[in-house]
Amino acid sequence: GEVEVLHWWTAGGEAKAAGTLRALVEQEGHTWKDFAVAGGGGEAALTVLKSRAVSGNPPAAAQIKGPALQEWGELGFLANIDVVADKAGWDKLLPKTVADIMKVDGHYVAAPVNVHRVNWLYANPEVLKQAGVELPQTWDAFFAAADKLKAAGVIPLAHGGQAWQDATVFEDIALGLGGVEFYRKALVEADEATLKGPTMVKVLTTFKRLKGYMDPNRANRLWNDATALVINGKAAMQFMGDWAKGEFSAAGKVAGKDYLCAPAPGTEQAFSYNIDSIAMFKLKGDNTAQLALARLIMEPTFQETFNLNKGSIPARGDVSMDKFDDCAKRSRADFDADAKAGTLVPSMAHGMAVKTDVQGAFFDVVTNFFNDDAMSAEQAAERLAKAVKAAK
Amino acid sequence: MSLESLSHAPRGHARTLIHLVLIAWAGFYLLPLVVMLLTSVKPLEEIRSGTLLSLPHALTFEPWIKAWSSACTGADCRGLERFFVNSFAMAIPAVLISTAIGAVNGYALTKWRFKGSDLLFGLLLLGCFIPFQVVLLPMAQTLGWLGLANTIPGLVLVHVIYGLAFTTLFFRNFYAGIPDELIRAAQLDGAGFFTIFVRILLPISAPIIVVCVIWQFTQVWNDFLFGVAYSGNETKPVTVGLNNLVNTSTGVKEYNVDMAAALIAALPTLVVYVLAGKYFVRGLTAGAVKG
Amino acid sequence: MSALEIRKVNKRYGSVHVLKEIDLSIESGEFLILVGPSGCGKSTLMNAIAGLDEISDGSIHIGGRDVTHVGPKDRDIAMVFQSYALYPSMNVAENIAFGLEMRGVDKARRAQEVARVAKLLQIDHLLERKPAALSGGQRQRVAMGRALARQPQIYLFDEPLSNLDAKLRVEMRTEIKKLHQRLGTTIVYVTHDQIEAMTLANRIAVMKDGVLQQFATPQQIYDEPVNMFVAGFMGSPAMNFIRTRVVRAGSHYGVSVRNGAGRDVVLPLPERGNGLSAWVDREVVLGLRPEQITHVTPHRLERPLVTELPCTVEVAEPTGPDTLILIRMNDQEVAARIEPHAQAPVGSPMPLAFDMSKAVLFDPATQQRCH
Amino acid sequence: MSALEIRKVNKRYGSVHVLKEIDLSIESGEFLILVGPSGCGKSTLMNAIAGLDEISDGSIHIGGRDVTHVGPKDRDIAMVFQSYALYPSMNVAENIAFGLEMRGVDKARRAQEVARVAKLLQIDHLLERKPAALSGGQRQRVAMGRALARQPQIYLFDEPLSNLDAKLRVEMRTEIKKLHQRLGTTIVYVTHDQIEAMTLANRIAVMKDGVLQQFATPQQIYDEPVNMFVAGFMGSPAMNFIRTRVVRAGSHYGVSVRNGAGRDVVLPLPERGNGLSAWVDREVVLGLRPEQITHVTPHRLERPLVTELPCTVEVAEPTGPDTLILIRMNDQEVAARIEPHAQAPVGSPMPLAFDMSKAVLFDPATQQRCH
Amino acid sequence: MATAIDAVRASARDTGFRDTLQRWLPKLVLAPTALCALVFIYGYIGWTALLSMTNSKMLPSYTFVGFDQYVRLFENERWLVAAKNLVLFGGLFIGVCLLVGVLLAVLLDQKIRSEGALRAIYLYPMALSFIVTGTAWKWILDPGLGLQKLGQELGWSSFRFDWITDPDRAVYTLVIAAVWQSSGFVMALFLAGLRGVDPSIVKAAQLDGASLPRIYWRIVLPCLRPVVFSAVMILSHIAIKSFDLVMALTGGGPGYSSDLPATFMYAHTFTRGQMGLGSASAMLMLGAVLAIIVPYLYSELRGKR
Ligand SMILES: Nc1ncnc2c1ncn2[C@@H]1O[C@H](COP(=O)(O)OP(=O)(O)OP(=O)(O)O)[C@@H](O)[C@H]1O
Ligand SMILES: Nc1ncnc2c1ncn2[C@@H]1O[C@H](COP(=O)(O)OP(=O)(O)OP(=O)(O)O)[C@@H](O)[C@H]1O
Ligand SMILES: [Mg+2]
Ligand SMILES: [Mg+2]
Repeated sequence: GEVEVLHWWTAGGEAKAAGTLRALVEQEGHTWKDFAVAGGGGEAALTVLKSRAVSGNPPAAAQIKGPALQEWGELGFLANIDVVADKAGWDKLLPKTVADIMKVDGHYVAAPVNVHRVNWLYANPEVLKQAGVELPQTWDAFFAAADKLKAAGVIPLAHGGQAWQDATVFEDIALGLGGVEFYRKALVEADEATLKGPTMVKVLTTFKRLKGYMDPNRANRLWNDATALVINGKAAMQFMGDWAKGEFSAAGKVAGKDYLCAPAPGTEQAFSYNIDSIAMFKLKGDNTAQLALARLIMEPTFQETFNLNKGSIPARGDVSMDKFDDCAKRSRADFDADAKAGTLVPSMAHGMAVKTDVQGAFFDVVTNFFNDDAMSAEQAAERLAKAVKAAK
Repeated sequence: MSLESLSHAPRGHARTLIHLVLIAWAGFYLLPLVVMLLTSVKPLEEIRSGTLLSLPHALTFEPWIKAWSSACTGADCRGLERFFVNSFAMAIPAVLISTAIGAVNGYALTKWRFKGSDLLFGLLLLGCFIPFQVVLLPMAQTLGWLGLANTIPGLVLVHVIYGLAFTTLFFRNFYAGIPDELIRAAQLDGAGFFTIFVRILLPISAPIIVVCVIWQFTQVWNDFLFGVAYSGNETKPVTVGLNNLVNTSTGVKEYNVDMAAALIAALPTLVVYVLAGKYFVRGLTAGAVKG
Repeated sequence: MSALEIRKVNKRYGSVHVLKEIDLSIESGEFLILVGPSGCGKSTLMNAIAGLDEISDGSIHIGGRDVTHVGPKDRDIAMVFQSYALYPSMNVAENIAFGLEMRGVDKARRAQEVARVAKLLQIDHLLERKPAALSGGQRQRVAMGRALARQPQIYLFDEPLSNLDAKLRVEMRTEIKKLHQRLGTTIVYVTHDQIEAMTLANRIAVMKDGVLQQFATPQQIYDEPVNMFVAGFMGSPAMNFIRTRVVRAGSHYGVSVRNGAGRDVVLPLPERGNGLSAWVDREVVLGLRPEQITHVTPHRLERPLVTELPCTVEVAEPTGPDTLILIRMNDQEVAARIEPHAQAPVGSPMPLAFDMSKAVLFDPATQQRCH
Repeated sequence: MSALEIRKVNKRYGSVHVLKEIDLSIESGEFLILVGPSGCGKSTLMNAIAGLDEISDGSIHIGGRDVTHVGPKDRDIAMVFQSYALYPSMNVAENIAFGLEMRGVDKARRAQEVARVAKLLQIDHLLERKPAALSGGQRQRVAMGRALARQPQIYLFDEPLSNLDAKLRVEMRTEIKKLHQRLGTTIVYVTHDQIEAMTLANRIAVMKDGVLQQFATPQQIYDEPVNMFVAGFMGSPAMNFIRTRVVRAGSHYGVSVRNGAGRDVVLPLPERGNGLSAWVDREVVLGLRPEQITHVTPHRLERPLVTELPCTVEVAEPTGPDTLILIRMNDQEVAARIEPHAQAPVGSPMPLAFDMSKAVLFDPATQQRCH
Repeated sequence: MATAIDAVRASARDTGFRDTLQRWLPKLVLAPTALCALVFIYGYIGWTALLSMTNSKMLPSYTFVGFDQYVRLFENERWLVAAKNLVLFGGLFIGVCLLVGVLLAVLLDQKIRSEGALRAIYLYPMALSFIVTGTAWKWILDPGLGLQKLGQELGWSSFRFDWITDPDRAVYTLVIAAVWQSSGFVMALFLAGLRGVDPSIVKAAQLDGASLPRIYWRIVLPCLRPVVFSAVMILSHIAIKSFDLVMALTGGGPGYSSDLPATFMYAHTFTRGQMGLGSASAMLMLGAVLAIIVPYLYSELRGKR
């Protein structure tokens, strides 16, 4: 059979990772039709997907994640792949949190490929050492360290000005200061009272305070350029998901030695995840290739290679972590622990927590607040509540 | 026109000044190109550390070769090469058809006015102000019905349709300046609608054809939205490839390859500019009509 | 059957009413000349005949067929545009051959025709040039050639010779006359050259402000103008208009004039069968052409209705073959044409012979002719 | 000091040599008229004077200053283009006012000038129109108005009246004459109208194929042409050229002609101080203008050098004031101009008076005048 | 005999048909275009108008909600910023492009020997897609990398050019890049127009004493009114559709201070699953543009008469 896969793993390590999947599919005698659309974290791909779906010609599989899976499922576009899942025992292999995301009405419609941890803090140990600071564990420690770094003449925090980068930092603070409960209420359930509440104001105030530790040129910097600042020692730290490791390794840096990774301050006991998955579309004809694809995605071979390239950890818990770096190993351990403790939270900034419309509202207010010196945290909280309500 | 034929075009200081202004502007236009060119021949480390306009310490053409033949654009690592054919297969017919129709439209609208012809033109023009994003979904549906979804003819159709307003505009406004007497004389000579067009108007339309082709070719060649939405797996135009190469979301950014790829993707358009530029000849109407 | 019939044609450009109820009809083979002051609507009428401008009202018939709504290319008309309208991208030969090509004439014949026409118009050395590299008169001749290469039912010529020198003009005029005689084609021709109008036309239509004033043979227009406008318009130098009064002199009538010297004389009027009794003692305008006032020679005075009057030369203007002099009558300037050798010095007296046989009278109120 | 001096000017368009060693010079306030066949280079010369076309060779001086390399805007010249060259985007008033505006004339003055010029040219009702909505003659008058609004050192008029009707033309001619007399501006004027040339010019330059043929006063050009080209070119209808032979008749010379009836006669030649002895019995071309051959009237024969000859009317062409008749002499067609009433019917014999006082002779080989 | 008559009739009918055809030809030729416009432009506009009255989310749905979406739009801060930016950006972009385009075309028309090369240089930005040039521009405008740094390195230490990081000025950087890209084409449009102007009117103007700049300003450019019209149409089209530009250069940032309606509309329709709101914004955008363009269009098309 033939399987057309719409995805946005288009360049570098990602593309290589996608290539392995392709090889696996083709080894089984199927044809892989590659339909890659890069751009804006999958925005372009989603647009294309919609137009394909509307023209009655959707691809067999597409990279869809988080709540969007539910939306597509509810519209009746997605195929039931329980056959594959049952046979391979996905329910057992996947943590419940992950499994639930892959299901619509209790049936599997998508296969998970990885788990990204979003709440990471990266640092350049050289720079830290020169300024005489440790990697901070709390927000107070962070600001203390940042002050010293600033005094030492480096940029304490590397950052890029895109909305999703702002939102990533924002959710790290929300998780660190507010804790898992607050995070869930505010960023997952989008509860109006919580959004307006004092904790949110505190979070926002802290968030804004960070600005003083970033360089003025951050506006519209890409995340990888920010990472480059850390690599070059121009900046000390960066908040970013674990895909940032790719940049470090590309520059020949080794985790734990040339750069440090740790959960964002105050989020030691939490894990905000970003899980990529491939959803299967209902097809008119032969779906053997599609099912094979679903199966292969979950097989350890793919999960390992793919995640080694991507910086994330495998979605299924039984893959050996031997080849992975320190950060990934830590990620795995934390994930399992948090899964047990119930402190896994979906990343709002990466579209795992809320539907895109609410996410958009968050982005708008957060990024505007961050860039607008005139706006107070209270106003921002107020607006956040209003915007989120309007978007729902 | 005009000053080419005049004896007393500016001389001396004025001339030097004109040259200076023109060259200064050229500098402004060239700046990004220089940046891109320099970047495309630097190794990645140098880009990370160096400054924008510094000359490369270690000149490398690796990025160009990679962009052309081996860069990954998805699970496919064959570079941009393979997209070129698609882009040509799409752009050439789309440009020719829309230019031809636009020319005839412009001619009919100026020299054969009828009640409502201005209205028709107005409506056509206004239409081009709908954001293309709006037409994305309904057009997808329409193409699906026509059985043209994800095919090159489908893309050609889309580009022709949405290019018509402007090609018509160019020609209409050019022909508006050509004396009606010429058409009248030809009518009396017994020439019909198309004969007049082909024999009398086309031979003096070179400058506007150039403009129109430049515009349309650029639009079609550089279009991403329609290209990505309506192309199929094997029919993707080069912009989609370029985008995939450049717009990686969470991977390592190879700026040098990106820049090389962009320059490669732009080459055909550049060639069109240089070739078509030759036909920016002087107008020929001078002397045909008095008064 | 009339070759061309124009019935109550009106043409308006927005609020400008350019042609007003034009009614004309000419027979096949006739040569019609349109004259009138600049801007009176001649070109507009030509365009209407050719079908290039939609008329606002009325109808046009060619060879008995109503062509009001027929396209220009099906009217079988060739036209020389006042503004030339040469095809800028074609050279002279191509310009001339285009009409033939459109009518399916084969290449050899076309070349032959082009050669013939070019020779006729003396532009055979220019065949390879583009219009932009031609002089004004050369362009005009190419425009002419374009029409002459064809053999249509009707030719329309809109001031086709205005940019040519006198010599060439005479030659071209002769060619057109020959062409007309040989082919017997119907021709409508606009000109402001009186000689052209008089020598070429079978009939002349005089227009003014979009209204047809008189439509008659050249001689009638010249000798029997219907109103002062026509009388003044045709003829160069123009007819003299002298305000005067009709007097009865026995069984005859005359007009009384007072020459520059202050003497009152009665000039006899020719008998024309229309009683002038109603006009006696009323003011009229006497129309007398300059060539009818000339120097005195004995034999001239023997002719009837010729009267000698002493006058004074006020201005003299030699034009080559003749000299124009201005004298004063009834306190108005009056032009006379004399042979150069006969001229008396400016300011000195000179007797002149007034030939009244072709004198006409106009009603000063309506400006219509009354005798 | 000469107002305009043209020294050995040459102009080539690629391989076409349009102006050949033109040498001209006129005084301030003179009225120079350029005539010549279509395509002889008149407009090119005008363009060269105005500085619109670079000349290939030679120099041009205005008011004593060498302006060969001065831009047109600094030559202080106003010009009426043969092709009008109106500004299509401006209305008539703006077209006329533009030159004034460019020279810093204030608004009120401009309006006043526009009004004055428009009135003069009878286009005051058209001031708001764009050129495209004008008739040919109206456009030409606007072009004229544009020049007349200014008061430059030199006016250049390139066939400024060619599209006007005879009446308007006469009026305009008079206006130009008045203008010239009032302002005393130097004027260079191209025309193909002989009357215009004769009545307006102080001096006429006759050109042919880019070569200046004769440069003299109108009367000289008319009466004493230097060669057959000039003689034939000026005058309408053109001078008759009759191949004949010089004979000696006592102390005088004459030419022998044979009229239609086959009779040989000797026509006396005027005495001009240049011995004709070298030409006796040699073939020459006799130049005699049509108005010098006319019907016989007694007094006319009394004048010296007038000879009566019996002839036969072959063709008659009435032109209004006169009638042209063709007779045959030395087996050549010869035109004569007579008064309409004197005309004998075509084909019948008619005696004509030949006035030889202005007859000229040309060398048939060189075409130069020899007597 | 009958056949001969038939033949005559047939040919009469034939010419009648050809006549009619000739008369209808202009309309016939325009018909496909008209049809396309009707279906693919106005049909889709209608469809969008319809959607703007529904609460369509990720994909079109037809639950009508009246003008709710429009109300929400006007309460949306970001939309207001985007709309304001369009006015600013559009106005400046069109104005500067026209100016630069005319200027360059006129200068290039002075018998410049290297015209061909310069023309190609001015045009080339059109050839490059913003997907990549955006990056180059971002670098150039980046205070830490580009011009500012260059200026400071060259010794002008107080030199500042950091608009791209300033929420109040970021939109001007869009103007710079957009002008860079489009002004060359406007130049080409004008150059083509200049080449069609009758040289003799320029000669006449020279004699009237106009200096070269004045000749262009008063005589030549008024003749190019149709070209200006084309250029304005093209430029407004580019302005309201500037999408790639914003995405590549500022991403709408800092914050959403440099957002434009096109990016707003795209984000809501496709990325954020608020198709109803997106459609409403598209309709408003269209409405606003029409409010400006229609009178201009009307006056231009009337003026021809
Ligand atoms: N661009 C050109 N290239 C070649 N020949 C040209 C060009 N322009 C004019 N000529 C030729 O130069 C000659 C003189 O032209 P010019 O316009 O001066 O004639 P003219 O005397 O004004 O004639 P007319 O009375 O017909 O206006 C003509 O034979 C014409 O064909
Ligand atoms: N498009 C137009 N709009 C308004 N008036 C016009 C238009 N075209 C021509 N006219 C007017 O119509 C009248 C007749 O024009 P037409 O060209 O027929 O004159 P004409 O008799 O040919 O004059 P000429 O001898 O000067 O060529 C003129 O007064 C002219 O101004
Ligand atoms: Mg006319
Ligand atoms: Mg000329």
